[in-house]
Amino acid sequence: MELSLNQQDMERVIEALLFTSSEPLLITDLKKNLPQNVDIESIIETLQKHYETRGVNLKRVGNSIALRTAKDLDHVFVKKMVAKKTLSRAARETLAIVAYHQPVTKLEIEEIRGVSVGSGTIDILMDLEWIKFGRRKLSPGRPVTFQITDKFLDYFDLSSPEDLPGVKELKDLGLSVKKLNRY
Amino acid sequence: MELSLNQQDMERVIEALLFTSSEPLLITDLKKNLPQNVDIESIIETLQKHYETRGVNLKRVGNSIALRTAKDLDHVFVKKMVAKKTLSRAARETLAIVAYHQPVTKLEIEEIRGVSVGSGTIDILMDLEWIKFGRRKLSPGRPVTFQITDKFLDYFDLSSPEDLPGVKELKDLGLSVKKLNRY
Amino acid sequence: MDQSTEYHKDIKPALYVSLDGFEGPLDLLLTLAKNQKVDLKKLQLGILADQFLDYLRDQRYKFKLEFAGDYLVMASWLTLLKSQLIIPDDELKKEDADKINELLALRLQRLAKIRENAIWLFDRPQLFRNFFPSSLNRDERVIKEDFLKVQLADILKAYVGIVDKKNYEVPMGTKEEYLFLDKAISFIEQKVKGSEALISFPSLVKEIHALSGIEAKRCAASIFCGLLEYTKLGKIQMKQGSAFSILELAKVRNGNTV
Repeated sequence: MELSLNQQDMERVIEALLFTSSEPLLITDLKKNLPQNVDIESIIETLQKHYETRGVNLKRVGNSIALRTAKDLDHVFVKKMVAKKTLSRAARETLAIVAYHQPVTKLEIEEIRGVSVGSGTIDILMDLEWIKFGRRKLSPGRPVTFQITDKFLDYFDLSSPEDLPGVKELKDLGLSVKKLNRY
Repeated sequence: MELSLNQQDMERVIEALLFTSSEPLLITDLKKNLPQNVDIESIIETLQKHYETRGVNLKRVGNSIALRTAKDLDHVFVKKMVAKKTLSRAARETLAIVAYHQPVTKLEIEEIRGVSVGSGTIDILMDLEWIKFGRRKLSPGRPVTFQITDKFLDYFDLSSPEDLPGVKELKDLGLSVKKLNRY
Repeated sequence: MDQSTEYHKDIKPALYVSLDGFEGPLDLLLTLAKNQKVDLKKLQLGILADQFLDYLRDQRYKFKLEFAGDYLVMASWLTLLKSQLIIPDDELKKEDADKINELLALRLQRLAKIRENAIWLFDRPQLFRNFFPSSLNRDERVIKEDFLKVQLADILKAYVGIVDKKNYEVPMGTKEEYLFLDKAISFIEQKVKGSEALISFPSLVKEIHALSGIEAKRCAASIFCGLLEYTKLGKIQMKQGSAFSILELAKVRNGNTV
């Protein structure tokens, strides 16, 4: 990138990139469009402030940022609403478990719900790009884990998993509660 | 429309509508979203002024208006990706085999796939920098092997090749090849 | 079974029993517990157990019991639990019963909580419903380039496809992880044959590691074992100047060290 970019130019570059992307953009990717050593965080903050009162707002979603229309303007778009297929209860609950307990294994999901995860459930959530594979768990068998994505956060208007209410409460209830039949 | 909209609210409505439309919007259509007797021209003018110095500008196109990225930022979009394409089945399969069996020779890939691998397929994956040459195999002819790259891991958000789920795990998850038909 | 289960029949469908709309025994228990209208921590397990068993009895003809193992396991636990609650003659057993009671209550609380959270999540403002993304990405001045759209799932599915097609498990990790002893010995043999001078142990390890890509310490272990074998055969002799110094090997010819 040219080194001649001043603060305002850099803001404009980020702005233009955000305005022309329907998906959230990784901050690390955005940084590639700026000179090295630039404090992108301060640019994001400035832009966030600027758009706070406007018709589109700048949102943080995990490690990404995105421009989205202000929520209070949803009435303007009523006509645009597309009837979305609703997810099964199993898929909704599985999603909630991943969000609250990530990284979480399939077995853990099954333990919480008390039923096996039907085939297709994980597939659907993967296709939506709301969950992805995480690191393998350091437990016997080293099972794969699932975690939520920036896209999930974006979709549900969350800026980080910490925005979920009652995470601590749920963690206190424990994840690895032993199975009853071990007694 | 509510009559309680103040000047700023009206600007925000127009802003949000322009933001979500790829096509220029007719001023007469935009007006329908505002209270009657509102001077939409003055709102457009205010917005135009506001965006004059920003990364996107408000443009008039005949009887319509649209938001467009500022012309001087063209260079930013050099890398902008537009046309979506996907990998061929041969490339997907070859990539998967390299990921699961690395370091692996071309002959071994062909054995596993049951068909020969065109050099074009390897080239595509090499160009993407998703696979690279590995050590030569300690077998007759000392053939070259292929292995996956950090770029591959990075692209698919994996921290190590071990994070790839095993075949049994994949099947347990119901990730079925049948669904490939959709792709 | 729902359609998607049917669809994947050939891939060993996961056991999925829907009992009159209930998704598993925990789901049924939770519903029953909620009817008690008490704090889940203060569950009336006796009552709950009766309700659960009654329910199963009612449903007896509506589903095949052999498919409902989970429900039966739960039923037997509840029965045991209840019997121990009624006749707590043994202190130890009473403790067990309390523990099971507590665990069950905990699991129900957790499921209840996750359910609340799922509802909370889907009640939130949502993209494409309450707020919208940009559609401005069709600017004509944008220089167009092909954009590759591949998801990890595509790659994984491709792999499952190959394995399915071949109808056998492709052995994982064809990459050699271990240096087998026979290979180690033949490598040593080859090196000794071509060299009249002393050969150092580390150099052998280094070379085979570089050639094979097998982890260095595994190479060291195999080469060491190979050397012991080879020495036993009387083909070489091993020398070490002092403790912890470098191990060297020499060819033995006609009973004499070279």
